[in-house]
Amino acid sequence: MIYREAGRFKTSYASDQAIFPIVQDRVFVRAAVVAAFVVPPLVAGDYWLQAILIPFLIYALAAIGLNLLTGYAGQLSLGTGGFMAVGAYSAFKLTTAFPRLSIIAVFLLSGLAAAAIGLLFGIPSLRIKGFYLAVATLAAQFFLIWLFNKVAWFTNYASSGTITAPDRTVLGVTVTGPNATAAARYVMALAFVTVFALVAKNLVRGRIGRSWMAIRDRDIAAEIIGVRPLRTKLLAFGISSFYCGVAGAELVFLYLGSAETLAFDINQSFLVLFMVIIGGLGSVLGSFLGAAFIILLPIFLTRLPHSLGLIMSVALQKQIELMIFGGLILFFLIVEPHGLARLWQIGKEKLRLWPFPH
Amino acid sequence: MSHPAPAGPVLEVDGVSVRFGALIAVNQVSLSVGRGQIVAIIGPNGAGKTTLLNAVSGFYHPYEGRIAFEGKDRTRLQPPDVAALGIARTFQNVALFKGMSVLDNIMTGRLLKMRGSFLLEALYWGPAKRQELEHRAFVERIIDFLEIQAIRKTPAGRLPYGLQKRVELARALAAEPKLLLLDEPMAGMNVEEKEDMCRFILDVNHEFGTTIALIEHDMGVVMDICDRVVVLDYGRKIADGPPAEVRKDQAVLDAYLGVAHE
Amino acid sequence: MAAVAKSTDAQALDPEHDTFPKLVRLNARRLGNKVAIREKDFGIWQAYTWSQYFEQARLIALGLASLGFARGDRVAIVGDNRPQLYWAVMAAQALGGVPVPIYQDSIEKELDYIVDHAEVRFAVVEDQEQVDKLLSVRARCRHLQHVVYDDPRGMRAYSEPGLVSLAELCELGTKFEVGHPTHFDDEVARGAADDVAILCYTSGTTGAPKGAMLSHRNLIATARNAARCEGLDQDEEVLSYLPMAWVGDHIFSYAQAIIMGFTINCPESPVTVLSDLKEIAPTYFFGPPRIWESILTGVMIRVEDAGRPKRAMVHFFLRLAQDIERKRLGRQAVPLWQRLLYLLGSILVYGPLKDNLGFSRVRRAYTAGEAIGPEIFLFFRGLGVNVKQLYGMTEASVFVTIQRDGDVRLDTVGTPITDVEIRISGEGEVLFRSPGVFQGYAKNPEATRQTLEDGWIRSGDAGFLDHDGHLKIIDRAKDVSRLADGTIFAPKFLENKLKFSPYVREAVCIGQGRPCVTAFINIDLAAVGNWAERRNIAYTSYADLAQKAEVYELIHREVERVNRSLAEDEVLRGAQVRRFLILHKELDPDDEEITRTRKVRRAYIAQKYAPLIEALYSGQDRVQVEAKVTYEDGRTGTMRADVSIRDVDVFSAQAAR
Amino acid sequence: MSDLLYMVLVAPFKDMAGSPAFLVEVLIGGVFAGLMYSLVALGFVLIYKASGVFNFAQGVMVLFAALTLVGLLERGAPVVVALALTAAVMVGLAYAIERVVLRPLVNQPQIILFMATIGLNFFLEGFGEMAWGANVKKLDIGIPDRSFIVRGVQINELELTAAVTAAVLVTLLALFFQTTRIGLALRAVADDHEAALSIGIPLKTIWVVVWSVAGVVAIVAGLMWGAKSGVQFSLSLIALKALPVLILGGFESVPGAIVGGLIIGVGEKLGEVYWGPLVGGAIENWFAYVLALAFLLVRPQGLFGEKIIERV
Repeated sequence: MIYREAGRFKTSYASDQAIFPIVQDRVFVRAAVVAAFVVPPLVAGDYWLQAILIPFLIYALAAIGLNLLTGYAGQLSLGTGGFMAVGAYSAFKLTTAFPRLSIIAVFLLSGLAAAAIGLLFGIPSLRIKGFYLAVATLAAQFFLIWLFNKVAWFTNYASSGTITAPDRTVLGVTVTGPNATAAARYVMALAFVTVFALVAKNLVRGRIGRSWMAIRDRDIAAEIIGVRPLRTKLLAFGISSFYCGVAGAELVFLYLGSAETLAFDINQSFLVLFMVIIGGLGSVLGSFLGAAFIILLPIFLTRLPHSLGLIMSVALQKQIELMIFGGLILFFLIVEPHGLARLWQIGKEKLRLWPFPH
Repeated sequence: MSHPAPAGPVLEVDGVSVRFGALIAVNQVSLSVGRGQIVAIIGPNGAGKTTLLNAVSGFYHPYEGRIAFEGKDRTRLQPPDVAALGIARTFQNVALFKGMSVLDNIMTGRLLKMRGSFLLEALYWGPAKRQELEHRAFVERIIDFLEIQAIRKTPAGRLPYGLQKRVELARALAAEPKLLLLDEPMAGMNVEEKEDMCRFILDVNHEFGTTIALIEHDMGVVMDICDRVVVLDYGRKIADGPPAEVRKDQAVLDAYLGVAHE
Repeated sequence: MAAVAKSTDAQALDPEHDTFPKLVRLNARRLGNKVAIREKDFGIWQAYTWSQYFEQARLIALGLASLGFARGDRVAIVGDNRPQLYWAVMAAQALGGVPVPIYQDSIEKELDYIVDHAEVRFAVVEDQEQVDKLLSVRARCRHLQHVVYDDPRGMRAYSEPGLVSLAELCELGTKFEVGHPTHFDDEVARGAADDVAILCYTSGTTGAPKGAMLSHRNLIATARNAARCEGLDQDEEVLSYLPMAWVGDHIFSYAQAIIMGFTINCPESPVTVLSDLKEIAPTYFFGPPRIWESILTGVMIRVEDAGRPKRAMVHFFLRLAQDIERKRLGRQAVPLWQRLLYLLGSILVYGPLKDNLGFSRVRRAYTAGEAIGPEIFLFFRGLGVNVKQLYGMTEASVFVTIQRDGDVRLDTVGTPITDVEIRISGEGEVLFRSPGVFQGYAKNPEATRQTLEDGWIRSGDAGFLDHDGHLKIIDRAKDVSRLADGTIFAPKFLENKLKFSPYVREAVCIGQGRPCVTAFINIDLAAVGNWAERRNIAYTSYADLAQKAEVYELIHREVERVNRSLAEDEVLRGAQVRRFLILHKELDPDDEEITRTRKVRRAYIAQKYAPLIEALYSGQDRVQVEAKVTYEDGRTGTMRADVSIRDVDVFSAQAAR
Repeated sequence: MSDLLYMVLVAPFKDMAGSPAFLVEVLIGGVFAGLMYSLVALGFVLIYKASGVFNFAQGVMVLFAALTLVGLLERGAPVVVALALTAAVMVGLAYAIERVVLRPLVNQPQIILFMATIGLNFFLEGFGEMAWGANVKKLDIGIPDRSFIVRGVQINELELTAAVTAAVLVTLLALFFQTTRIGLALRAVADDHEAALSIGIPLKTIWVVVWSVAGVVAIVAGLMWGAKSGVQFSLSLIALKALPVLILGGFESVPGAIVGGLIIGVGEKLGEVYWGPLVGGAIENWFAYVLALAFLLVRPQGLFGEKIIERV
């Protein structure tokens, strides 16, 4: 209904292969990105930035990472929390060992560290598939968490076993540590997720994305076409872990401020996986939608009884939250197993074809 | 499209046997496919035709015998290496990537021709972008060739069967193969679709000089378009020659009559 | 009765720009970098500028010259709309040759006839399919020597002499130019306004095709006059999807495009026309009624799949739009609430719908060729697509009359364009005279004489000019007859009016030499069946349904509606339907009652159903009939039925209002 | 360096040889733990085999069963009645899951069903705790947690009972599969849904039955674990411990689940006791996984899986 596509013909492959080939989409996305950089820092309160927007952006990044691996390359992973931990601990070690290193470089290097570990744990994917692989990635999850817990070197021998984000600046603005404003951390997180969402889009629409999807859809046919499975899967593991690593570093440096290994336990892996599934497998947009859903749902559930005027014990509320959370997940899977991105897609198609149904 | 290549057969299969446990699916089969030929492999169900193709693709490895491509032994190569030599194929039960569009499916056929530069690809910039667009242009020529313009953006999984087969052929052609293996390219098609497919196969052979080995049940098609016919039965080769001769061969008649009354 | 619109520079053409090649050369200079042709090829719209257009055509011309092309040679052009084929048209003209576009789906017999009759020496064709046809034609026609093909696909094995690809031809041209640097310019300079520019074969309903010769002057003057009348400019976008062999495409995609310098767009393939239409969103569009009809049908089918509320909403707004448009065309006031609703409808339905169809940019669109159903016409106009009727003929370089903006009517074909004179002969036939009047039929003086009389063309259509100077076409002249009292009776016109009702599938009107008009009706089984179901009327078969009193009532109303509209028409007022019956069986090509293309075989029906006709004129209200029917498997049988007859009121002009 | 090699490769074996009775105790402990893993893994295998669902909620089902049992016992129900009621609850649960979760998601990709079971996991966790309370509860079904010594080896009576019960259960299951019609159908359904239908048992029934059986297995597992370490939330985490068993034994193999469980149980105990101290202990969380993974790299089809011949 809103879309007006008649007369917008493509005269080059470049415009036909653009990320957003439809003008309205392009305009909307650009405006949305600009608005995201400008509006919330000016308008949103600290609670919104700190409790909702910053974690949303960080988890969106992690979800994109997992989506590349699971949604595009078809390799189910439950080790996300572990890879995020690698990023977080690498960032901590790097900032303390090289205090003058730019925080941006620290994040990127942490991502690389996570990528290296991801590659290592991706090796079994050559031999095993599906749930066997998923279970194998749990090994990464448990082993890595155990490692960071046990080896005091990772926490610089802190007696509390926690890692803490020091103050670091970008262009003279403090973006991490206790003195950074929520707005600065928000912009930092947004900048990262914007760039890496774009990178993800670029990867999946090109050579690499196609080889991932080929492996996902028909691994044998892909091999016979010339896709080398190990190389392709490992690349997916590496890139995915890079994203998760950066997200892990951000989680500590931009959101929590300090953390123990508990912040990266198996539940974290499930949380990100939920985001990917609820958002939509094989969709970058879906990663954002899924992250928003999973971040907002508990907040909503926590506030619901209060706003309804119900008073209940903390334990009871927690239990009810769990039930509703689980129930809603089931509900969503049943209503739209392909996730929010598919709903979005269907809605968009409807608008494009309106008044025709298809 | 192809460089001047050495003389002699493109593909030589020499005494190849493939077995699964106790079952010998292909039993000491030898055959050779000459450059530019269209060779049909026929035989009753379970004769080992697909298995033989799989062995050529590198998907199964023979436990005895030798497979040579353009004179070089390649018996033990893995499928991606076989593909890199210039052998492409289609599958008996269409093996398209269902989650991808027709265009992307065919683009996967170009993967071997594309060079990786990860960082540039991440930025979709410079040579990486150029490479994408160049290969798109090439793929569009194949889309044009196979007359599938109207469906290029359709998800492959949503296409009717006949078109899926055509897209699969397009994907194989995108690799610019020297040898094209077609596993029942016309199975399940109606007469019109079959005629189209025959025309495409002949055109590929004529236009690009591609050597083609195909498995086909429709004897009319085989007689029409093939230079040579190889007949398998119970994993063994029972005949090999021009279609007109093979047609009269007693062993072939027996094998076919045997199954005709099943 | 005559209407004349005269311009001052009627026949004068600047000798520097009096042929199409000269005009293209002018465009290449003036609009060198402006896009002349787009073609969707390999997935994207590939553009060619006017300088490329000229250069390509020049190379093709030189190539043809190198093959020994002589002035006056005929060049067959066969294929889908492709830039290369348009260039070939110009190339032939540049050398003083005559392009002969031929329908790409012609069977060999037709191709044979035209190639032989036009004495075609060269052929420029699209692909292998056409090459095959022409090669087999060449085996029989002694004139045809060279076949040039554009698409080399599948041509590798061909080694016939005189067969050359377009690319090779251009190479030959480049080489030829070295020895003859001024050949092209010389030949173009030799061209004159009155040279034959194109030979258009029209498929007559009877006899062999006739080749209408149109000169550069015919085409340039007419195309320019029409463009001026309609205010075309150089930014128009046109979708060239109609066959090149049809004169309309030649005018819209070639003559007017060159004269105005606008852009034409060639679709990717015949199956992608509709999506290409959407992508291009032309500003200037032409479609015969069947195209409009099929687009409308497509819309309705797709809307039917929508959920009930949406479907109801869409239908509501479409009805509203048609209602408003009907009022507008009838110069009636549109109430404010309707106008407000229309605004809402623009957001909800009309805008998106136009966009989806590719009509959001169209400024003028035309329908011609035959009568368009008023519902179809109102539907598109209601959406805001400025579709208008025009009247034209191959022999007139198309344009005779056009409905002007702000003066569109349902039942006329508009007023004459600049320099066209119209008069109505004593027999009621439409005659006209214009700069576009053709040079005659090639090698057919007899037919030329029959059509062309003192510079006037006999259109073969019966019609009249109403008091606003609008031309109204009634029927083919030979089908028009008179009732016993001398009143004009146009059966096909009446039948078409009846068939505009969704419930009427076929109608046969009788009246020649009779005191009044009567009609046989065939109901539309699907539509009436549906109607009956909604009213819980049970029926077993077509024959059963056809004789239901309720159905008679329904059809009665439809016939009355037709009568009412006839009453408004001063000429045809006297030929209203007095009595009708609903036939007990559907008219069927298998029973030879209608042709395969669903044209009524009047004489056969009159003979076969003589008793029914007698009953219609004898005042009975019931008649028994026995009819032979042919079943699908070829067996025949007889069916007996009782058929009712109904009287219908006729209306006076006042009553109609 | 050589010190390290010595500590890894020599010292643990010297320790073993030095105190065989202790080694036997460790092994018995391992076998016991392994049987417990096997019980949980069995639940997984049953469901995976019959419905292709990777049931992540198996661990919570164990917790839920134990919570229900304890809750009933606390309210004064006799042991037998409580067991029967719990079984009824588990069957009801299976029925509900089939209706609410499986049926609407039939024909969806496995990963979706997998995610659904995680949703189920959350739901049951919340529901169980809300219904029966979240405190750590003592589960006492009258088996004394006593030890006796045979030839210098300390044996725990509770562990022994558990081991015997597990063995009996496994035998019963095996019989169930081999001899009953439903059992046959179950085996058929694992291979081919249509074939199963042709036996004349509707798929829905099969699912209800199999989830019920998995529920009953969960009761036994909950009973044993609960008696040993109390009924609390962490009980649901034993599911995670059962996963390596699955990779080792294969998702569809009942004997695989048992043997895999024993290997993991024993391997884990040995690792923890003899090598654990080298790396600071608490390796039980991941050791089983690494063990299973290492094994898989050698034999991708698992312990009892057949070499898969892939078709194209």
